[in-house]
Amino acid sequence: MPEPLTYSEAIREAMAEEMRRDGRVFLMGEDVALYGGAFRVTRGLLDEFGPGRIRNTPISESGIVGAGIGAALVGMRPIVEIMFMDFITLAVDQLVNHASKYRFMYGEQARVPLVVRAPAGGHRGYGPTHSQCLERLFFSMPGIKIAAPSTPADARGLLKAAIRDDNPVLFVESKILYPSLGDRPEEQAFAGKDDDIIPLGRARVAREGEHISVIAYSEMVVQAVRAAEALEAEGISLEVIDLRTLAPLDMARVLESVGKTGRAIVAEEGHRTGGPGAEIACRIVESCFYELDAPVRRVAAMDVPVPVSPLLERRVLPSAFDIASAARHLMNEA
Amino acid sequence: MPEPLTYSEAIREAMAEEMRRDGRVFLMGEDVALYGGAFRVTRGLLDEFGPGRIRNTPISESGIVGAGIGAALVGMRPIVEIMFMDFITLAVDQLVNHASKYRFMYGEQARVPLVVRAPAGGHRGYGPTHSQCLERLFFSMPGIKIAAPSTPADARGLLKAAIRDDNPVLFVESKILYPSLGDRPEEQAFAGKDDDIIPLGRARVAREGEHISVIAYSEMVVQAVRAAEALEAEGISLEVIDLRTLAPLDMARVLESVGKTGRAIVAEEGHRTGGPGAEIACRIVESCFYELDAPVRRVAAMDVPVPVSPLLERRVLPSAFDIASAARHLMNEA
Amino acid sequence: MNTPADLYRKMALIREFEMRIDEMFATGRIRGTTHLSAGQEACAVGACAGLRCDDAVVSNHRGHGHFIATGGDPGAMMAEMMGKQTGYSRGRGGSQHMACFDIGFLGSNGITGGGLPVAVGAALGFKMQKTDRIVLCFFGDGASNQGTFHESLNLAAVWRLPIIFFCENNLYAMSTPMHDATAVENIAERGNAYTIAGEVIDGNDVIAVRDAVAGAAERVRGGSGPALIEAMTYRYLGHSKSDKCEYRTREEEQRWHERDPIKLYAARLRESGELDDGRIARIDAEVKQQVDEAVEFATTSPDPNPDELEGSVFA
Amino acid sequence: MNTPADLYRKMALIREFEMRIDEMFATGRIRGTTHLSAGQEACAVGACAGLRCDDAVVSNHRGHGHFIATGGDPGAMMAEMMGKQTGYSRGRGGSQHMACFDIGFLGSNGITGGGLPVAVGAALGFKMQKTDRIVLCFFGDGASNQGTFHESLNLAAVWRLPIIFFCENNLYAMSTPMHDATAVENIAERGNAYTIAGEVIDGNDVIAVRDAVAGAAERVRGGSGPALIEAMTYRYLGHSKSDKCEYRTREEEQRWHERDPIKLYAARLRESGELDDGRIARIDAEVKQQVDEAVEFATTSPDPNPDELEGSVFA
Ligand SMILES: Cc1ncc(C[n+]2csc(CCOP(=O)(O)OP(=O)(O)O)c2C)c(N)n1
Ligand SMILES: Cc1ncc(C[n+]2csc(CCOP(=O)(O)OP(=O)(O)O)c2C)c(N)n1
Ligand SMILES: [Mg+2]
Ligand SMILES: [Mg+2]
Repeated sequence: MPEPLTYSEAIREAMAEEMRRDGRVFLMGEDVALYGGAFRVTRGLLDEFGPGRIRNTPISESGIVGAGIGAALVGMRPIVEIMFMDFITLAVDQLVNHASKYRFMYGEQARVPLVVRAPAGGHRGYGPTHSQCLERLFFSMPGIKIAAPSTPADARGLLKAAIRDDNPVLFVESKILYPSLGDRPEEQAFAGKDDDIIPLGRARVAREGEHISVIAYSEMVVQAVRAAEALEAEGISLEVIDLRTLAPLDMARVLESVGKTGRAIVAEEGHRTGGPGAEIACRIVESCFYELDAPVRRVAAMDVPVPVSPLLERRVLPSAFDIASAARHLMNEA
Repeated sequence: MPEPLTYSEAIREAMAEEMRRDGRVFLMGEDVALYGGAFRVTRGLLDEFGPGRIRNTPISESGIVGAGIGAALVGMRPIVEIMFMDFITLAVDQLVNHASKYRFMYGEQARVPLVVRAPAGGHRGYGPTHSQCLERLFFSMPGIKIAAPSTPADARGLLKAAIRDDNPVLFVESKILYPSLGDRPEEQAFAGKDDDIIPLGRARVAREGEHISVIAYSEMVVQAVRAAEALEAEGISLEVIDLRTLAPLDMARVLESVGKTGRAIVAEEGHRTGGPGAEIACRIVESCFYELDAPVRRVAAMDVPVPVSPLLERRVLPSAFDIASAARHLMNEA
Repeated sequence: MNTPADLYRKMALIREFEMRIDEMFATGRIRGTTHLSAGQEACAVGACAGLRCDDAVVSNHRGHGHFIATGGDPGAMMAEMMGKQTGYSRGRGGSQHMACFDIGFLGSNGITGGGLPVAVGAALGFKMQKTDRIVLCFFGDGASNQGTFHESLNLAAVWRLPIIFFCENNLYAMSTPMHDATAVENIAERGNAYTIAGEVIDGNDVIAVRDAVAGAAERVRGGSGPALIEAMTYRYLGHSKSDKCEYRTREEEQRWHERDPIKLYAARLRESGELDDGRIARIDAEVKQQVDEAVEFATTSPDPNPDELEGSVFA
Repeated sequence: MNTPADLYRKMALIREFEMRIDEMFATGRIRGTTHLSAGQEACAVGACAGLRCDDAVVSNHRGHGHFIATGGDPGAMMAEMMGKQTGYSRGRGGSQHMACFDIGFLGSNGITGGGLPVAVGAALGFKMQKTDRIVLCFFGDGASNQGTFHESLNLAAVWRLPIIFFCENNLYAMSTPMHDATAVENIAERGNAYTIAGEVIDGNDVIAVRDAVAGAAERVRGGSGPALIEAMTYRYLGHSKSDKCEYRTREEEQRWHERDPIKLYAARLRESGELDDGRIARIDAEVKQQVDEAVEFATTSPDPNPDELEGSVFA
């Protein structure tokens, strides 16, 4: 029986396998080589692939994302690591005005098979500039796909799909999931199973339930499942939908679940205002207004930066507890 | 009787008056001095205030926004012009990780009285990198106020409020409104009326109506009023709410109107997915679920970049026509 | 092929194309905005003549000349300017956003300085693919103040990439005289900050440009790492269509017109006997006709179909 | 005041503070992450000693030393590290985000290179206010590859702003040796790209640093425009708490420890007779006590009140 991989190992393994399979795939980023990146996700890749394909870069986020675009345009399949997702703010122009637009704006001539990997989220006491969920900056821009796995198996399968995709893909990694093995067998990842690709754009049911659909992605899926377990005893049954990708967004799967339960909670780790959760909640209401038993509730971070103090950070960031309270409120409504 | 000012003159006048009133206020940006900026909004200010306070800058968007922050920290009140809002992508780090966070993250010691002015929107055939509405990049980030006037009077009054505000304010200017005089007397602006300040965070009723509330900002307010006029003959009465500022967001005013009409359309010029419209629609549903006669409808741009061809651009961008169709649909529902 | 007649013809074609667009904007036949390169033809044509035809070119907002010099078709360009289906970008990109990947023209670009890191990435790709193709990236004096300039030159130098950074220094960025915004005598000197040798050349002398680029290309192709060339030139028209050029003097403009790149080259060719007046007049007429045909092609081309927009964002 | 004893004391205090934090992280009393400046004390203390007390300092992610040298209170700093209400940022900013505007410490900053344009803006403010205050901005060798470095130096030079760009070149950016990522021999040379005179100094000699900064400050205050100083130094500990320093050799570390800035200065003071062993030991003990008290203050300080978060984003 092979050893299961952690979320972080699953990401590394996905890169290694794709690099073995396809000579056009390579990785660049700050300190990704010997050091293995700030979270050691890429550790060891240098040994196998050498400095030509595992490239340490200067601290130049816009330069390296731009270079990824250029390399992609001439037929390479670059993976760019942004050390913390917070620093992607420096590469917004390259992603919003270049990568995401080239195909459309050059009349569908261009292909930009670029993957940008970025560790997101809080809970580690890193403070305001090292704890953000910034997928929202790209979610509202056409032309960039976004994957945000919550399990090792999905991390591996979605990253492989992202690398094989001919479009720019933002790959959101959850910092606090890095050491996770996944809680259930189907969430586990193993090395070398080349067929375990998970297509971008297909949500999964992380847990079946009856009363309320909880729609989540990345680490909030874990929180949602935890809330579901806790509420079982109270007779409240949550169905947890793991979106897996925010773009494409698998609304069909979401609506199917909400059609069944008649109630929905959308959970995200980012700030409440203007996040993907607002869009998803909005679309649920647009499609299921007359079937909904109660308004859609959102669980999200407070609209303040993420503070360093554990006490404050816990207050700001959403958790299983908040999902459970939202669920209880929903059951009492209507 | 004094001559009314255009939207663009109202902006210039607001800057001039504030600069006369307060020696700490100054303007910097690319070609803002002699040339007057790409849209000639700042034309003439150099003559009165000289090159020390009307500063041409190098083409360095992140540098100049960052410099605005630093100047603000030591007691100045800078206005930075970004030539087209599309280029604000280059200054996202300075706005998201610095300007918007300093006050909170330095324990409320800092004040960052910075105004960033940026012309937004399409309809001029400028194409994908010169036509965007990117307030969404900041709307979902705590710590930055956003004003987006739709009339000369509001442009003047809100800009003056923004300049006097002790926080970073993104001031969204509508390119196609620059030559506008405002359609009604109360929308007109005149020079030198120092008391016409419009506080940030207060929506206004642009047109009263009974059946449907249309919530809009910037140029979409004009489109909404146009739709309202067209629908009058059909016996459909729209109430148009001009948000004026997206942050703070005057939900009280919005909910009051929706409480009265029972139906809402949220209209924005940016792409449908993930824009401020989703948040506003979401909040309406969260607050008025049981009072709504039908789901909230959104009118927005298609989820593709803004093309150059007039034919294509018209298809992509939303208009009075789309608001009117949405309104007709809404009246037929439920 | 880059015979003297070819070089002359390409410069004349660019001039004719640009002046025609200027006219069409003035008469409302094209809308939006555009940045014309009349006066800078020797940069575009000389630079591309110094490259091999499988090399790649990255352009900027003032890119019509670069595109024509790389081999772009004036008809499809004009169609793009007019927002037609037959345009290079199917009417979506317009003047500032055209590309033809088949001929190695990796795109013009509305973001000042935005093309630089993309060009670096293309050069990285070529190097990793173990080809000996190189990239030439056009940018302006104003763009050299963007952070991307710095990051790009540093990256290219650290990785010894096969790229020529080609600065068209036309003395102004929009209305801003170079030295009001750029704290260095010549952009070429900025190469020293990355151990890249910089070179200042006469950007109105097509042969000087070609030779400088050809020399740099040889070194770069041989693995020397990046090169930086600064070509001194001048744009004749306003920055964009709405510009009256109040920030510069008519005398300065006059001085540069006296060194018109096309006239200079024509004079040289006459002197050397390579082209005579008759031949030059014939080329001028042919070029005019080519632009007439481009306009005709664009005018009679179908409009794009708005129904095709949906689903065209992703490959 | 910057008597020899003061300079020694500040360096010793920074060292003690940093080593204590290292220990507290190891034992789990502080969480999150931190970047310690042990080994670089002469840069922080020397640089601040060359300034006037109404000048401003902008720091980076490795900012504890800069803050202490500017006059930061170790108690409030330690409280911030521990996320307490009495911390400079009320427990919100932590190690990387502290400021004290009252003493002109405009903030440490988690974004590499992010402080540079902010510092330029402060200098612009000072100039427009017609004061003769100046700004000193600390940044690392790695930060010099960010686009903001370029834009900031250019802006400061074009506008002749009163600012000293102070690079602590500790040879590495995280695990990356400077020359693997930076295509220039010395960062100071990069000043030439902006007509800013650059100067390389011994960053482990507190007097050399002070004198260089004092000299630059005089010129800058007099209106000469910006200065760029590159101080060669070394960090003793890992980049951040999780770093085992596999990318550098123990021999290299050893060589730098032999040039320890505090020991070097102590030796010099002993030699000149300015401080004797007893006095030095006393200072060391006082400094240790000061850090003990800081820890005590922080430990006994109240936690911040989460209810105060709402509404604290805007002034
Ligand atoms: C990021 C960005 N900032 C500003 C502009 C507006 N703009 C377009 S061209 C230009 C001047 C560019 O000057 P230069 O690089 O010298 O090229 P030139 O126009 O002289 O050919 C400016 C400011 C832009 N398109 N993109
Ligand atoms: C924009 C950004 N990119 C990357 C990082 C991660 N990071 C923090 S410090 C650092 C190295 C900085 O090196 P240098 O400027 O030499 O300073 P030093 O750490 O050596 O003092 C890196 C890559 C960051 N904090 N911000
Ligand atoms: Mg120029
Ligand atoms: Mg360093």
